[in-house]
This record gives sequence, structure tokens and C-alpha cells, in this order.
Amino acid sequence: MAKSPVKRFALLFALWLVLSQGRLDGVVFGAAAAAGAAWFSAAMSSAIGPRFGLLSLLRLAPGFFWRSLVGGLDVAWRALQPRMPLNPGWTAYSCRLPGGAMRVALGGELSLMPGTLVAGSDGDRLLVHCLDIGGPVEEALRAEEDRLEAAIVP
Amino acid sequence: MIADVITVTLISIGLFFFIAGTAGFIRFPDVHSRLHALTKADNLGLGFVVLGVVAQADSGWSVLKLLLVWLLALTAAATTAQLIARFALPPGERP
Amino acid sequence: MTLGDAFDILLCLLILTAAAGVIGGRDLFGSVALFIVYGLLLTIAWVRLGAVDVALAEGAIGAGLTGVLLLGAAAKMDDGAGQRPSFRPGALLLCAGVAGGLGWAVVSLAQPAAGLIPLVRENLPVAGADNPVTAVLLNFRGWDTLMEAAVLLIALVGVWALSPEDSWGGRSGLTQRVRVDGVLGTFGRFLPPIGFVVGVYLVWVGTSAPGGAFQGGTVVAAVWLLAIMAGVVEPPPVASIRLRLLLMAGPAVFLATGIWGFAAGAFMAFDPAYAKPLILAVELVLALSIAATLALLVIGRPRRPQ
Amino acid sequence: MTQTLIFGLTGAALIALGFYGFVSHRHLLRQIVAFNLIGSGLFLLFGALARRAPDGTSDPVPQAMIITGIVVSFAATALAEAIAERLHDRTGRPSLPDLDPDDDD
Repeated sequence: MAKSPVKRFALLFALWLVLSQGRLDGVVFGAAAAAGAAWFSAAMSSAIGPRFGLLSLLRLAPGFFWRSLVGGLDVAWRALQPRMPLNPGWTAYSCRLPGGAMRVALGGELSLMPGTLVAGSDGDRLLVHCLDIGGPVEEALRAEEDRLEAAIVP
Repeated sequence: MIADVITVTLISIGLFFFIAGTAGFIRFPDVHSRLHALTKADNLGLGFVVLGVVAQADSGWSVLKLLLVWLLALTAAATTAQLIARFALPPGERP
Repeated sequence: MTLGDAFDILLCLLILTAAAGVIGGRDLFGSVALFIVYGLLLTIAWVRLGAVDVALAEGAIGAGLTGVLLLGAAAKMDDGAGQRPSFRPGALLLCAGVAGGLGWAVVSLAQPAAGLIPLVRENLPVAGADNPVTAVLLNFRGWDTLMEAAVLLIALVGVWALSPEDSWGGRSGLTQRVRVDGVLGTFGRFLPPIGFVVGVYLVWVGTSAPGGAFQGGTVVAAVWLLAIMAGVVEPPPVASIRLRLLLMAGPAVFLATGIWGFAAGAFMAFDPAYAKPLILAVELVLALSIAATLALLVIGRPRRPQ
Repeated sequence: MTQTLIFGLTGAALIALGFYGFVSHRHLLRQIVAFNLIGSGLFLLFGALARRAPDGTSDPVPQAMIITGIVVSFAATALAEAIAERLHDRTGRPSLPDLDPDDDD
């Protein structure tokens, strides 16, 4: 989430507007709730240093949805095949992104991509479970991390 | 009428993914493979159901609200998948 | 038979199968997990019955919070040995009799009856809430809701009273060992602000659409529990005065408006002119107290010395 | 009316099932779960009877009382669970001792 309290407030207030479908009679409550939540969020935040730019993330969205569609089709195809083509296995991937929100975002994204599932990290290595360990796993992981890294604003 | 056809088609596609995810959950050999099936297929299923309902929405706000529901479910699923996957590691391998 | 009836019958069969599995399953943990599935199926049943407020309460409290509570207890109390229900012919016969008697009552009562709908509809314009369920909860039957808030508090006092002497007044729950930059630690910071806004929204929208203090309060309780489990915040010590004021605030404000009702003629009577802002004010404060009470009920008795 | 019958009879069956689970289990947690089945069955029966209006709407008064019931039932569950857990901590057993010492469990 954004770093400055003002941005946090704006995002949470936008959430309120979407929930209340733009009704104007509740904006006071929405503003109060968003302010309280933004304060908590800023107080609890441990994120220092680099972070994702909102616009850059939005630019990644189409590709993300496309690959998660491929991921779903891939797993559906494997599950419904009578002979169930699976070659599961583990790989440890050396991750460049720093721990915290970024690595968790990468892990969550990878868990929706074709054939990969992240089971936490060991130091700087992500433990990745693959449905087909024989495939080009390392390349796919690297490409995903590169894309996310490009969304970082200094 | 056209909206209804779109809705029925999209929700049927969504149901297909739910069924495929459940088939994977039942058939796949180990916890982690099963998690793949549940996380990826069910999210796609929910996504198509949401898109199907979007075709019936009466305002832009409703569309945004429905997409928000999907986005939150997506975030929750991607996170819990990592948590369960980590917890299901054999104790020796758990970092 | 319409398509809707077929769906209802299928749903009820699923509910009964899940319930049979909950009772008959060997594994304690599995049985509790199935109970959560059962609660979610019931949530769909409530939507089918046109009771969306109840569906929200069942999903959030009946399935969600009760599920978390029971899963935590199962992890502590599971001795590994499975338990099958013992076969008791007498009890079986008695239960069949109970089912038969209740079934007969349902069949004989299944005739059109307007119930209290006309009365509620007639009084809704002066109730201060457009959602009839909220109007009943906060206005027409405000007594029940006040008592309910009191019951929650008393249950919490009961839970706290079970703490051993040395940890009285201390913090509930165990120390969490969660990495700050791990998945849970990150998620426990990301979700609570969003959940808080959603919770307040549910309370606010409750006056005109399904929602209300209990549903919204449960969402806030849930994200608070997440923050506690993720090690982001510590559960407050039960001796904390601020905590106790928070727990008391909802019932106290509710009671105060009830006493103010004497100005309009009777205890708990709302002057129609002020009913709407009063109900919203009571609900918002009540929701915060309910959130704190529910979360503390889930994490249980104090375990750490003050 | 059909909905009243379908969900009402399901509620009746759930009450009986929960009742049987309550008397046939010794593990306290299983008894607490069974108690919750009885409760939810009762709510379902009540809710089904609330749906008898000729125009097909649900009576809001029973709905409000069911919401109250769900919350109270949660409070009772939490208290019962805390008592069971304390008993388990003290005695190491998840169930109440038998009156007859020979008939253990």
C-alpha cells in the first residue's frame, strides 16, 4: 500500500465510495472510517524504502489476468485428463525482491500463475512447488520477478 | 436478453472451473498439488461468475463493487495458499 | 415442483449430509472443519429464505467466528484418538420422536400467515430505519438487543473468570511467533484497514439494507483477530481500563438512549424525530463494543501474567 | 409454502441429529459442536415458519430474534469451550469423568 498517510486515506475512502455505491449521505462516516484505518495502517506499517507504484501495477494487470487464466486452464486440463499429467516437485528460487510486501506479492502472484505455488521463503530463497518440475520453471519465475521489479518506484 | 445469454454463458464457464478445481482437489496426489487446483481454478471460476453478474449490473458502481469482491477474494486466496503450503511442509523442511 | 424447489431440496440434503458427517465423523479436526462447511451451506439457505441479514450473521458468526474458536480448541484438545458416537437405541428413538413431533408441527403450521409483517410495515416510517430487521432489533425489540449485548459481556466475564490466579488481569492468547516480513505478518498489516472500512460500512448501511451492528462488528472483530494472530498488535491485558471502557461503551450508550426514551413516554421508546441519528449512533458504538467482545471471546482467558 | 416445508423439516431433522450427537458423544468439544447443530436447526425451523406471508416476504421479527440467537449461541459456545479447555488443562481429559469408576470412558 502507498506510503504516505494521505494516499492511504484516499485509497480507503475510494473503497468506501465503491462499497456505498457513491451515496453521498454517508461520506462523513466513510471519511471517519477511512481516517481511522489509514492511521492504523500507517502506524503498523513496516515498509521502508522501495515500494510499488500504483500506476505501474495497473499496467501489469492485463498480463497478470491473462497468465492467471492460462494458470487456471492448465490446472483444469491436468485435473480433467484421465491420465492426469503431473510431475510435481520442489525448487528453491533465489529472490531479488526484498522481504515483506514485495516478496509476499510475488509469492501470491506466482501461486496464481501456471504450475507454480509458493510455500514461504528460506532466507532469500522462495520455496516453489511446481506441477511440472521438468518444464522451464526457473525462466518463468525470473520473468515474473522482472515484471514486478519494473513496477517499483524509487 | 443479450445480457442474460452473456450471464448464463459466463457463469457456466465459471462453474466449469469450479468443477475442474474440485476434480483436481480430489484426484491430485499430495497437499501441494491439490492447493494448485483449488487456488488457480476456483479463482478463475469466481472471476467468471463475477463477470457474469457484472452483465446484469445496473450501474458503474455495482460493477466496481463486484470487481472489488473478486479482487479481495483473489488476494485472500493467493495469501492463504502460501500460508497453507508453508504449514503443510514436513517439519524438517520448514524454514 | 419448480426449479427453485429442486434447488432448495438439494441444498437441504447437502446440509443434512454435512450435519451427519459432523456428528458421525471419527476425526475431531475433520468434524470441526465440516461444521464450518455446514455453516456456509446454512448461509445459502438463509439467502434462499429471503433473510439476508440472518445470512450475514450466520456466515460471519455461526460459521466464521465459531469455526475459528472451535478449530483453536480442537488443536489444543485433540488427543488423536478418534471418537465415534456411541450407539444408543433409546436416544435414537427419542430423537426420532423429537424429529417427528417437530415435523408434524411444521406441516400443520405450513399455511399462509402474515405474522407481524403488517404491524412492522405500519410502524416502519417512524422507526428511524428503513431496513425492517434493523428497525426490530434497535427499536421495536430494543430490549432484546440490549439484553443480548449484556449476555455477550457476561459470557466474556465468565471466560475471564476461568483464568488461574497468576495470570488474572494479564493478556489473553499466547505470544505469536510470526516473522514481520513473512506472509502472515504482511497480510496482517494489509487487510485490517480494509476490513475496518468494510465493517463500518456494514453498520452504516444496516439502517437501509442488510447489515448492522452485529454483522459489521464481526468483520471488525475478524480483522482484529487477524492482526493479533499475525503478531501486528498484542491482545490488550484484561485489566486495562481503556479496554473495559470500550467493552462497556456500546451497552452503556444503548441504555442511556433507552433512559432518554422516558422523555418520549417510555423506556427504550425513540422519539421519531431523533430516531434515525440515535439508531445510527447506538449502532456504531455498539458495533465497536461487539467487535472487541467477540474477538476477546475467541482468544479466550488470560494466559500471561500481567 | 413449499419453502416452509422444505426448510422447516430440515430444521426439525437437524435438531434431532444434534440432540443425538449431544447424548452419544463423550468428548466435550464434540458435544459443543452438537449443541451448535441443535441451535442452528432451531433457527432454521423458526426462519422457515417466518416465511409464510402470502406475498412471499420474510417476517422481520423472527429474523431479528434469530440474529440475536446466533450471537447468544456464539457467546454460550465460547464460554463452554473455555470451561472445557480449563478442564482439559487441569485433568488432561477432554471429557467429564464417569460416575462409575469401573466404566472408564
